[in-house]
Amino acid sequence: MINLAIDLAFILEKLVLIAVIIVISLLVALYTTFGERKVAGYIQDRYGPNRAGPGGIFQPFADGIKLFMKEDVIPSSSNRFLFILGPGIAMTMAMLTSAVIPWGNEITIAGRTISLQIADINIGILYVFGVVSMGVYGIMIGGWASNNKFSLLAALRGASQMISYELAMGLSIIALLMLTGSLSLKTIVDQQSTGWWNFFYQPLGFLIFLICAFAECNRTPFDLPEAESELNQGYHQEYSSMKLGFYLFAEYVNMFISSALMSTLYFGGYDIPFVNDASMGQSIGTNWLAVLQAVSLFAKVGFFLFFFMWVRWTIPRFRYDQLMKLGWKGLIPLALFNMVITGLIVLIKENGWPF
Amino acid sequence: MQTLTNRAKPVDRRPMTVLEKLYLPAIAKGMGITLKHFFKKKVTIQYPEEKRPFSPVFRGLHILNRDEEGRERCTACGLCAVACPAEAITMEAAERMEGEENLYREEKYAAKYEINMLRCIFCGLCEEACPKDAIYLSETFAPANFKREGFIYGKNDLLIPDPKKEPEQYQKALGSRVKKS
Amino acid sequence: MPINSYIFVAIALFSIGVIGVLTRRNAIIIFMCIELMLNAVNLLLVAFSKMHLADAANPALKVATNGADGQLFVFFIMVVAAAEVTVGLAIIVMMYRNTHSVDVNFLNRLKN
Amino acid sequence: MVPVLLILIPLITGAALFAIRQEAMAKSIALLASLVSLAVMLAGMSVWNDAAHLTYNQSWIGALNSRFHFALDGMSQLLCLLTTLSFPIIFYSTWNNQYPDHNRFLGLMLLSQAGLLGVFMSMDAMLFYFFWELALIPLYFLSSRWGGEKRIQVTIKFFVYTFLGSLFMLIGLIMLYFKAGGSFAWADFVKLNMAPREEMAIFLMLALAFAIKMPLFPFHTWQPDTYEQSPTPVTMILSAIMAKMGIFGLLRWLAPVVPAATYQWGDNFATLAVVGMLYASFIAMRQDDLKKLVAYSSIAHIGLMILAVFAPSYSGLQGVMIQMFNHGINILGMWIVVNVIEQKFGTRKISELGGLAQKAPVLTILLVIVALANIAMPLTNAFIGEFMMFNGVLGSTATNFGVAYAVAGIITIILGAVYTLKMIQKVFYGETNALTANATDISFNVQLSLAIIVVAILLIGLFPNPMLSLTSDLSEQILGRMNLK
Amino acid sequence: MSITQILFWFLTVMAIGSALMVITSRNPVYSVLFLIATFFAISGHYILLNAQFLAIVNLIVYAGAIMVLFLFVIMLMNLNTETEPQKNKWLKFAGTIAGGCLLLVMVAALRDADTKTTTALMKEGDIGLVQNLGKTLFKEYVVPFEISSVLFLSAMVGAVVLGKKD
Amino acid sequence: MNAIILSAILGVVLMFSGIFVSNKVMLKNIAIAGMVLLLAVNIIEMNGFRVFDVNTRNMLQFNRFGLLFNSIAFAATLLYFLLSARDITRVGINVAEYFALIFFILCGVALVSSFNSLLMLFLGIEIISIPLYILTGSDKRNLKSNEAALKYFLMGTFSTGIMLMGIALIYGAKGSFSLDTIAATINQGRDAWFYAGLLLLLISMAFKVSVAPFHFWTPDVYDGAPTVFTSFMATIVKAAVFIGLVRLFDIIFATSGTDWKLMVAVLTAATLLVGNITAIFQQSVKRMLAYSSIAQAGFMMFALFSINSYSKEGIILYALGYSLATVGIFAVLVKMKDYTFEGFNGLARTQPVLAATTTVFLLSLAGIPLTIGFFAKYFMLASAVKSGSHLWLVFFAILMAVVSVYYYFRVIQSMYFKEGAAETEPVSSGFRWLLIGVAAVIILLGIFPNMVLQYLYF
Repeated sequence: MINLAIDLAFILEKLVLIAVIIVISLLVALYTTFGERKVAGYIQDRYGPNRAGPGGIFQPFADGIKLFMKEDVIPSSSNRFLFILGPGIAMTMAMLTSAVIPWGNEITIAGRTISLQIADINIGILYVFGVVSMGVYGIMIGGWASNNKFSLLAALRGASQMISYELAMGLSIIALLMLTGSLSLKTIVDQQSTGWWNFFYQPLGFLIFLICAFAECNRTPFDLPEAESELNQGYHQEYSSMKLGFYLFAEYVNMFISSALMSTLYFGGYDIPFVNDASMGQSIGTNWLAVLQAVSLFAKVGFFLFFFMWVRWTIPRFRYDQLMKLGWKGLIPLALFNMVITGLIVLIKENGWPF
Repeated sequence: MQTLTNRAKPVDRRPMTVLEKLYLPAIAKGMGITLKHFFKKKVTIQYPEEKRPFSPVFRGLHILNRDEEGRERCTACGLCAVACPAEAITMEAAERMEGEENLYREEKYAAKYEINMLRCIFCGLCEEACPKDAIYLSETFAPANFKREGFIYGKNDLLIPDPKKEPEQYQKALGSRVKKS
Repeated sequence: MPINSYIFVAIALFSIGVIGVLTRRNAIIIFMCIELMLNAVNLLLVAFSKMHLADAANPALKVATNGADGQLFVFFIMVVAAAEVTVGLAIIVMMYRNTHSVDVNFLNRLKN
Repeated sequence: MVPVLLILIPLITGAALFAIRQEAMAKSIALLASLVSLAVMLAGMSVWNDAAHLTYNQSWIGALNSRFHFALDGMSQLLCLLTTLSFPIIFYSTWNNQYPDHNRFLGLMLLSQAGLLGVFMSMDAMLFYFFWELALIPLYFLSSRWGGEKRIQVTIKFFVYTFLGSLFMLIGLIMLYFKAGGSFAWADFVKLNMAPREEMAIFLMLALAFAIKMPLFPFHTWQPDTYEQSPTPVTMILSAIMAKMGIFGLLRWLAPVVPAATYQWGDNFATLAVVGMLYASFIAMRQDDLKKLVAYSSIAHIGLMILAVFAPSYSGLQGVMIQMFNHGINILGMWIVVNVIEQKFGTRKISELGGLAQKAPVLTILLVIVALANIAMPLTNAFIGEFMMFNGVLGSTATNFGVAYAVAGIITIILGAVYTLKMIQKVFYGETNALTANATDISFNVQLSLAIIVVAILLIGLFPNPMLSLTSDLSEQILGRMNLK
Repeated sequence: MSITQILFWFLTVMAIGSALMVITSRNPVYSVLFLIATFFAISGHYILLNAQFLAIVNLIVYAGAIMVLFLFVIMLMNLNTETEPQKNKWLKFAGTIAGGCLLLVMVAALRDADTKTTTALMKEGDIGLVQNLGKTLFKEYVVPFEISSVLFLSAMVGAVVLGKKD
Repeated sequence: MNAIILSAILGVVLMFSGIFVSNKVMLKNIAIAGMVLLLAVNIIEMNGFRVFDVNTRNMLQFNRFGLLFNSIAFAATLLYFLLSARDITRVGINVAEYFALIFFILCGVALVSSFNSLLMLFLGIEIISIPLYILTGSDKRNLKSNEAALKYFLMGTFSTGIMLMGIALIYGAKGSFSLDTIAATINQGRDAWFYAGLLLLLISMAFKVSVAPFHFWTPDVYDGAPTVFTSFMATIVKAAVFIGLVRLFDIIFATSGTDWKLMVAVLTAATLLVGNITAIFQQSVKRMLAYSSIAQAGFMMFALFSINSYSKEGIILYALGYSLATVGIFAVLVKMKDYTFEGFNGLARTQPVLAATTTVFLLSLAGIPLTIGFFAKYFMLASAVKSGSHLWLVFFAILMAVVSVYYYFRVIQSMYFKEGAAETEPVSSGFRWLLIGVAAVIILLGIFPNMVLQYLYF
């Protein structure tokens, strides 16, 4: 006798939320590819894709269809199972992170208060880290399973890069956590909506986090794993069709999530700037407020996405030793320093040192 | 050493200052540059809709010209083939038969006239060599084909439309470069 | 869940690790099996810690501990495991550089 | 005072000798040191003969309640006298021997002297054990370094045997220590009353150590080989003094400490002793090698003493005491002769020698006296001892087989006479051969040494009483502990 | 069967099954991947026991860092081809028997009658949360925490000593 | 606590001095100076003065026993540095790191000698083990060293796993890692878990101190490791783990009945048997010493077997004697060109001082009186006699001690009684004097062991 004593509506609500968020992140990712090309064009004094649909609006679908229609080649000497598993892991892990990000405050539908967050667990940030650290496997397995030394080298490079920068990222976050005192992203956002954004307390931490986010997403200037000029096409050299698409897509999903994370951690998340959210909610109703908040969040995310692209078309790629040097000798000490300083200040503040 | 252009900039080999080692100002500068370009006027020409004016000396694909009555000018004298440095031109001459006066201007004409566009270097020497103003380099460009044979243009590829029957297309094919005779 | 279930799971995992250590020849896999053993221990410790917490809730047993130290021990085990892995893999790589093999049965050169 | 001097003189001189490279100098110093210790010993027996001078008692290992406790009671005096007397004689009689690194040789000899003296004087079990080993180690090095062909195997066997024995003894002593409530003092040990089982265990462990040292059949297998392979001066120490350590152990640390077990196991050990005596005698008769012959004869004589200890009576014990001294001296004389022969002719084979009497009359005369003493002719010292022992064994109330033992003992004596005299006859009488044709008589140092021994033999043979009176207290005490008085 | 039990047995089967695959897989890369799966299952157990912190740390440390290093080494050593030579069959057999015996003996020994009713708290009890663990760690366990830094230092020095080229 | 903190700091100092100091002699001197400081600070703590007063929440407990052992371990390490530091600098290029690792090990030693919580035991053992794996493999080009490191590492971590299982079960039974709590609640329910845990803990510790039948890694590892580090490993580290084991036994086992005695006795006997019998057949002195260290471990097991005041004094003395002698022998061994017995032939002629001092060391190891080795063995045997049960073990130990004489004396025979010209590396006169000093200390302590033992009673 199975006793499923669970609120069915709760499950339903969460399922819907999950579906919505997945669809949104996929859509965003989809249009990020388009945006990337557009931004690249604009920065290079071009227009970018503008033929498919008005202003090129259907370009991502065209790309998608192209990827789907291409011949799906699995090299005969590759490890078939892992070859397929690799992009799957990459994609899954990219999607999983969105579970703990609060996309907006509560909305009320039919008397039920629904939080616009899939799971408000009290180890939110750690969860993010756990999932991010899993992301390495997608790259490694894919690169290794291709049975191609270039892929393998690129995969190992990518993996070591991600591991190295994860450290600095974690350390920079720790400084933030000292201030907030909570790992829950929701709490962090709530704190920011009443006070200053964390960016103003932690500018150095944010900078480190930003750089690490670039590295984690394998974005230029840290796109060593897919350095065309050195390693052919990087770890997904043997991939084609939608499996390649998954890898490319995962990158954009990662970008999206890390942008959302940065907004959440340092820029107030769904907090609408210069406005007292609570009083605004009373005037226009919480549902509308939630929508506005989501928009605000997406605006911030959009800015970061743009920033990602902007940097990509500005800064050239690192050499590998420079990359490692920056990570280990530059960022980690810096993050430690930041952490110590923050700890000191927190200590002084808690002990009521008058200044 | 005196530089020739005075634009050469000697490499600065001073050790970097702390600020420079941070790279952040340099990055910000670079970002500024790219952002500036973001808002610049785009130089792209939306090609099929919009075309760039050709230069007066542009040399495109060849055409075999006709006179104003629509007769072929070429007499198959072979001077163009001789002049061609790439040896891209071959021709076969033939005698004009009775009743073909409206087709060929003179008694002799080119029964076969082929230019291998893969060899042609578009130097225009054929044009200068032609005593009859029969061959011109037009403004047409970007030939495309799936096979190499397709690039060996025969007479029907080269001859321009009849000015009397299709005057508009004739003008279009003629382009702006042809000396108006 | 009854604590016995956890004990059995942990011991099963532990034994599988032991079997792996005894039967495999690849040094890396042996090492992995050792990690498996450590994880079995971790699971057991966490289960015990919650068991002690349950005991503490029962006033009849008069247990002073709340079980948090068990979970902290797990934390320390992870710390140590991480340190061990760095050293261990460094040794394995060093070995591989010299012999191009990680077969532990090559290790009987020392016998003579 | 006296004990400390007795130990420190050889110890320091011995250690110092390692630094003195000149051979003659080293020899002189060694001889001088041994003479000085003899003088101290004699002084201790005469002018300083009081408790304050003869005992030394200082704290040593506090954690173990073990003390530096030396005392020179009668038996100790006897044996220390033997030791201090023997060493100058050994040094002097082997004055002409040549060894590589002679100074170290002499140094180790002196170290072993210190060990031996310590053994005889210790009244603390831990101290006793210490010196027991200290006496052993230099001898190991001496034999291993300067011995014969097979020295390495033989000496390690010797060492392992004795070490095994001493470790058993150590366990026995540890058990006694705990029984005595955490004390190593002999005085505490002899007050103990233990359960028979415990006593038996301790008895067996201690007895094993002493049996190996003496040596008692069947633990004797190391002995002939070692005697043969060792350089003769070392053999002298081994047989003249070292073997007495075992008997001394029996008398000091075994019989008074675990009297009941000694009484109980006496017959068994006595039987072993008898078997060993007969066995050694028969083997000695067949020996061609002088050293081995003397070695086996030593086993036989020692066996007799063991017999007397395990079939105790007042007379027997007194006999043992005096015989320890006598045997030491006599066997020393024998060894000196063997050494002379070996040094002179480079061989020890009886069959290769002959007719020495013509060439070396002084040696012959002295040797004959020593040999007669060795076979216990009346008027010699050994007669006193052996007679008392036979008397004791026959009259012992501790055993039912006194007569049988005595008969066996007498057979041994007869056999001893046979092989000793045969040896003398073969070596000294008969025709000279190529080897002995050019022999000369012994040098002055050997003459003097042998003369001293002969004088001692005759002196004790005529006036044993001063010696006997030294040990009567102890004998009484042993018998008292065994309820045999 | 409650949902907790279902999850428990599911995770258990997953953990033990993957663990078995770890030792039976011939390809080391598969072993690593199955080990990761085992770690996931164990993390699941932690979550069931409401030890959230450990669950995530387990993922980050073991699955995210340690196993990546393993994969690294395996991939760099190119052990994907089946290079592990066959061990003596009897030895393998003996090893298995020994391990099985260990299992049996321990299960028999630990199947204590008086613990049959003892249970571990599921889904409740907040000692496993970061806050509480952190407080205990930095109050009660500060000394071992600091001492473990020595361990890391030595491991770091070791990696330098062993890894640096002469 | 002084020693723990200072040794960790010194390790870090050495680590950094590797960056700033390139002169090997200078590094050596820094290490020696640090060692002197460490020893001094520990002795200060023995006299009741704590430089660092840290509240350890009763996870560490500093009693005389542990502190005295620390002093001995540090003194032995100092000696080891003085004798062999130059050879350490020759192992490879990471000289400063080797010294740093040794200081880290000493931190672990200090932990193990004063733990009062199983967590601290675990950490201490690991802090000892991990640097040792590294030191074993520090001769990177040498295949033997590599293999030894790998073997040691796999065995070590395997035993760590077992140990953790044991600790987990003990925790399950008692709900605490504190030895005090465990000792206070012995025989209060869940015994099956507790005893299973203790058994596993014992097995793993047996692994670490190479007690038969868990010894099989020892000879290979000791043989394969660079000889200077073998010296450290076989002496100070081994003794330290034994001290830890004694603490554990003292607090837990001593109060939980005597059922385990037979088991420990069997382990002891097996260790003695395996170590001694196998040592006889070795051709290399280094391997012989490896097996002899197993045999010596067998003797140290007596301290566990008969846990009483005697055994605690004895294990201190044993640690001291064993460390001094073995450090000395290894210091000589490192100087030898040939590690076989034949390589020692005639050493007495070419290097009389080395031969003489080695003889003293060997005599001490064999437990001949007048050396501290005798008292070490004496205390072990006496403690077993005192405990009263399983006397057969004592006799067995005697037999084995006699067997050990055989192989120790083989070296002496080679040096003194056999012809040959043993070759050594050049030996400085300072080294000779130091060896003489060590030998003198061994003999001095062999005559007056009270000089050490008195520190236990204040």
